Amino acid sequence: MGDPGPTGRFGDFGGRYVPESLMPACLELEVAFREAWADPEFHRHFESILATYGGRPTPVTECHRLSDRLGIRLLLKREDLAHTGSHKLNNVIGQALLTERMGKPRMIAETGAGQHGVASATAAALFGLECTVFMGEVDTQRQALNVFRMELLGAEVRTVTSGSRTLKDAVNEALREWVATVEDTHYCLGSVMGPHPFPYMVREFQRIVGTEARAQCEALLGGAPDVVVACVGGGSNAIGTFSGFVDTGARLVGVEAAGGAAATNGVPGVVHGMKSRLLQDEDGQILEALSISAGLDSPGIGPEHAHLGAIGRAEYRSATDEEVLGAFSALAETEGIIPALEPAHGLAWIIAEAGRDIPAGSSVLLTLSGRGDKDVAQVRELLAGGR
Amino acid sequence: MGDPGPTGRFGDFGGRYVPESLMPACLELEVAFREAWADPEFHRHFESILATYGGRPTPVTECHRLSDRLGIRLLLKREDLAHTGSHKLNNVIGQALLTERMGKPRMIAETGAGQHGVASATAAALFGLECTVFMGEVDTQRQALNVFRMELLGAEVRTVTSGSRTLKDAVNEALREWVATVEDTHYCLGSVMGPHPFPYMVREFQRIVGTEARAQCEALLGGAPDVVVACVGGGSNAIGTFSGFVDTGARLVGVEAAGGAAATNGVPGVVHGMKSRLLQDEDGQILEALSISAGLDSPGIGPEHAHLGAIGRAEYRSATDEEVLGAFSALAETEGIIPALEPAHGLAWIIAEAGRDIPAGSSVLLTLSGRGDKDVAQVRELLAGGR
Amino acid sequence: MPEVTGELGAMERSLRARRDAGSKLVVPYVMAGMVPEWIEVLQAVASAGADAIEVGLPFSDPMIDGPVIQAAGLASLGRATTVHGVLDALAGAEIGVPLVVMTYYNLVFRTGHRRFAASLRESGVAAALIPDLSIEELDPWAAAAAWGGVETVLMVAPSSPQARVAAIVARAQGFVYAVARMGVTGERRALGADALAVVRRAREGTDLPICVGIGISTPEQAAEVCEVADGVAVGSALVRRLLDGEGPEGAARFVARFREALGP
Amino acid sequence: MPEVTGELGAMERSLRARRDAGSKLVVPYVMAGMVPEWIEVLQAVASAGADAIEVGLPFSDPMIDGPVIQAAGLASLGRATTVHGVLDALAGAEIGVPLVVMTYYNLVFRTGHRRFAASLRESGVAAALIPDLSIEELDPWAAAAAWGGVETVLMVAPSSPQARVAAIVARAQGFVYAVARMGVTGERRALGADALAVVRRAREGTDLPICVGIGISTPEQAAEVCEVADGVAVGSALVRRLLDGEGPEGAARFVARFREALGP
Ligand SMILES: Cc1ncc(COP(=O)(O)O)c(C=O)c1O
Ligand SMILES: Cc1ncc(COP(=O)(O)O)c(C=O)c1O
Repeated sequence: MGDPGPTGRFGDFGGRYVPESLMPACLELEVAFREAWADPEFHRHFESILATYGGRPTPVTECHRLSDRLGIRLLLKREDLAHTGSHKLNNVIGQALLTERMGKPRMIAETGAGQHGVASATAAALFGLECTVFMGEVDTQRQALNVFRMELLGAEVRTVTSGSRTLKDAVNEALREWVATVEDTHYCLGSVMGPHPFPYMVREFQRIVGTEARAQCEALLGGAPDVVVACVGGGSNAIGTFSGFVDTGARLVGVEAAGGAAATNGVPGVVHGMKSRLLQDEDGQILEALSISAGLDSPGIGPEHAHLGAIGRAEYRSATDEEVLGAFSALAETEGIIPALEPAHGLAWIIAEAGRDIPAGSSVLLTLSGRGDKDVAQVRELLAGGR
Repeated sequence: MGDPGPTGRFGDFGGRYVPESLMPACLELEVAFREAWADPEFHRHFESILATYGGRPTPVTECHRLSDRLGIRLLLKREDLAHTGSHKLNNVIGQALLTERMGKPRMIAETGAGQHGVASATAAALFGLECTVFMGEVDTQRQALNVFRMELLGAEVRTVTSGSRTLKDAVNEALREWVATVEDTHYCLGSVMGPHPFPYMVREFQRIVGTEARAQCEALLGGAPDVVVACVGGGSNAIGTFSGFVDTGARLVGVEAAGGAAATNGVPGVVHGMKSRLLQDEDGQILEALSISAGLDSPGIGPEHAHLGAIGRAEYRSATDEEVLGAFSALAETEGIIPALEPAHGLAWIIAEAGRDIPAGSSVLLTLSGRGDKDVAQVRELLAGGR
Repeated sequence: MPEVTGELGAMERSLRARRDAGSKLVVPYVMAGMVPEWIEVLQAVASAGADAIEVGLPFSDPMIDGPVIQAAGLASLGRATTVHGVLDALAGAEIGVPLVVMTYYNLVFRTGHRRFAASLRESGVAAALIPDLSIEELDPWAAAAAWGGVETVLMVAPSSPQARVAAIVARAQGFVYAVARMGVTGERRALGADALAVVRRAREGTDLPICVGIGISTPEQAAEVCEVADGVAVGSALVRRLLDGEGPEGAARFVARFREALGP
Repeated sequence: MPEVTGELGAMERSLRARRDAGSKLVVPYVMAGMVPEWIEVLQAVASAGADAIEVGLPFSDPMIDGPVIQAAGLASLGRATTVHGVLDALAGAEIGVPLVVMTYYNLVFRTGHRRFAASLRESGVAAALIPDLSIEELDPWAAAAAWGGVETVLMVAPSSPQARVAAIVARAQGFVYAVARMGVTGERRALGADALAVVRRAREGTDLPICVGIGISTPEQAAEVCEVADGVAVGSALVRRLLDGEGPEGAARFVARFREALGP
């Protein structure tokens, strides 16, 4: 997957739709990122932190018992084992390094359930940067423990009371803060979303997931798997994974929450600085996504996913809350791995389609983008409520 | 650290103090373990699961910012990055493999806060074993989420209502259950405690921590660190760590909770099948340990620690709850790592003694035995209460 | 359908004429649909001396707006305001001064560039200001606007390097919107240090009227900035009064104070 | 200090004599200190036909005890029972049958092997049963017990291989405690399948009296097992009645039913 060029285009999607106040910052960031990414020393530093601090490479685990049950060969790329419990670390380490390189003493970030906020606060602590995390009021109440976690890590959590008071508004508020503080502040965006160069830059920082997985699959399978699956919120773990397999014959499948399936139900539009597929009404007002998984409740997908879907290189599917709870329990019971609800969407699709859309005997790689500890309390309530 | 022989003696400590009903099981287990441990295929299988499933090797992280602050060179052995979030996984994978090898379809385990219970349930799920976890009633109430976690993993959690209804009684109850079901059940004990061969076997399964760390220190420091520190509840992460450095000049320091300092305040005695240092009254009644860290609330230490202390090869220190909370926050703020409260004890001692009992400029390795996610809610309450 | 015109737009002609006659421009902002009598507000504001009016089309995700304008947008959406409804209402009303629709790009994109331009024109709206549409992404809209005879107001910011300022003002129509400070819309106690500098920098590349906006809250601030600028855009300070229920008369009184401070 | 004796202990002599005379042995268990009148319970139980009595010394971590005995131990510790207090009380009382103290090794170890043995002897206790002391770990206590003239009762279990059974019974004194089933103390509806087998296996290596314990709850079970065994130890079933408040008389009535079922 290539360079989207100076305008940040992935086919019809991407671009830079921000107020003039932010344009210089986006341009400056692009220059800084391109310089850094061309610098072997930056790569060395990035990879060394991910190894000695973040726990990379993460293993690929073969699921023997669940594979038997499904009649396929299921492999998991274990991002749940990365420090802070998800692939989000790759991105924040990259952006924190860049922040330091740009000489900015402060990072801001948006967060929904708190994963990216905790990861950002973590990276900021590691680099001694100031950090402010924007979080919708609804989410600070639902995820009070993550608020405390970020505070422990030395970050300030700012409650967002505008709009729907959830992730989408946290992004808006972070962008607004960035406008006001761009001089000394980097906006550490959490997925392959937003204005160029974010979708490109975050993909490059997440590429390590796919690069590792490709080599690991080579060793295990002697080649690429038949199907490569990842969940899609904004799409960073998916794009990172896909980037390792886009030049193989593997089917690439992104799985969204049925209640927030922007790739399937969205139409082209512009929000948060990018052109992509968005959930919106007739007028162009952005709709809220709603599922059991806060990390997938994004009204849009990253522009490169919109492009990969448009050209048919990747397919996008969705899973219902009920299917996801089933997959969550199945992986815990058969493999001793409690997944985050987000990648449980990918697993739910695999379980539903094994022997159907996924022919029996196929090898399937799923990126397990995060661990489920954060979700256990919620699932407990959901299952208790369902009984 | 050597083989404690057929009687399981570490100097004056260790042994096998169990009812006759259990003696044959202990003897059988010793034979099975010795055979397995002499079998390269078993080692290969053990190490391969820990690598591809458990995320080993875990990295050693150099703490740049905290080191600067303390005037020492601080390294962390990152067991927090192992699957399920602590070193406990090493032991349960070893014992589950052994259970399978002995042809037993079922494992039982005791747990306090739930770490070893979750790890045991995890290993049981992975191997398709039945699993029952004994947990004191006080603990099942304090740690309801971990109870649910174990149930998600397919384990049965049995509430222990005897005695103080905490860890100590969960061990008794697990031993009682083992007496009744020894035919088809393995008791997967959670630390280097209990009757021979447990202290020996669990040490061998945890030895991987020290072996890895030794090689990693060699690469980073060109030799062993000046001081090697680990927290001591039963002592499994400490003994695993020490085993990699016992033949070097490194000081070995085990740090207990001040409210449960069996190595310092304990006197020789016999409980849970072993002779060791125990917290007990004049009559020999066992006392409960009490600290903020459930994982260290053991009234005794593993017999090998009692021995290492007696011969002066290791030193045992303690940290107060207050020091521990300070260390917990310090690591989060300076390095972006939220430690479990257990290893925060080790860090608390390091912070207190850097530049004093630990000379400035010393290199210090701390085994970060687990991550703090499990403790965040408790710390939040403690800090809120303290304000 | 109107003809494509290469000439100056109606708003620009009008504002240039006022400016060239020595007047300072007052451009109030009103969020369409935020109160039931919003059309009356526009009329009252026009009568009170506005030279043009920014009409906000509410958007769910108003990136550059501060709390006051956000609240007005939310109120408007809560009253089921649609693009169509707003433009229909404007088509049926006589306001008396040029109107510039201020909204975010997705509403334009979703409607379709040409359809949107045509609808503005049909409703008698002279111009559009789309803050999240930078010059890099401007072409599709600019083409449709030219085709539809709609002027496009562009913003310059304190952070814009001089080369960008030059490129922006070269494409701006109607007037140049000079952003007074880095940050979102909202009232401020004092004028930012950047406000005058950004006007001076814009002036180097254009003889278009230059209005300063973002944070202009009082007639005194307006007077101060108009020592360099040609006029002011007044948003949050006015919208807050409308949210507080001051109605068309209150809005008119407030705009009149600016008119007074800046001269006739 | 008593002299070291190589001869048969007093309890063993007494139990052998009863067994050799064709009687079956009844050995009730009472937790010391569990009720204020526990000494009276011992006396009542002795009068009701017990041949010896197990006196439990409560321990905080009673590994092999089921819920009933655990509760009695907890009750006793709650009443501040100490090793010293129990032995002093026994020293001052006349029970009438041999006593065997049942406790866990830590109380012995903590007190000191010789001191513990001497204290037992001084209190008139004939023997000790320490379930968590396997023959592998027995030597230090065995030496002290021999020195103090205290007999050591040992257990054989259904899981013990024949070689272990032989080694155990060879060192046992007083009687052999044959564990009726794998599991902890507590009442059971039916006798375990293992009970008779373990007695038979023990019999091969010794002519000591063999009493079956763990789960003997009714006189009927006692009678059944005594077709092979020489007697029974009755613990939880009796202790539960004491916990229920039945007192010395109730305890005596209960033991009398066993005496009756097994003959004089
Ligand atoms: C574990 C996990 N997976 C996936 C996502 C979705 O993000 P993305 O689609 O960018 O990978 C999140 C977001 O919080 C997450 O926490
Ligand atoms: C993270 C962690 N560290 C340490 C311990 C103490 O165990 P040990 O002393 O056996 O390492 C525990 C026990 O639960 C634990 O969870």
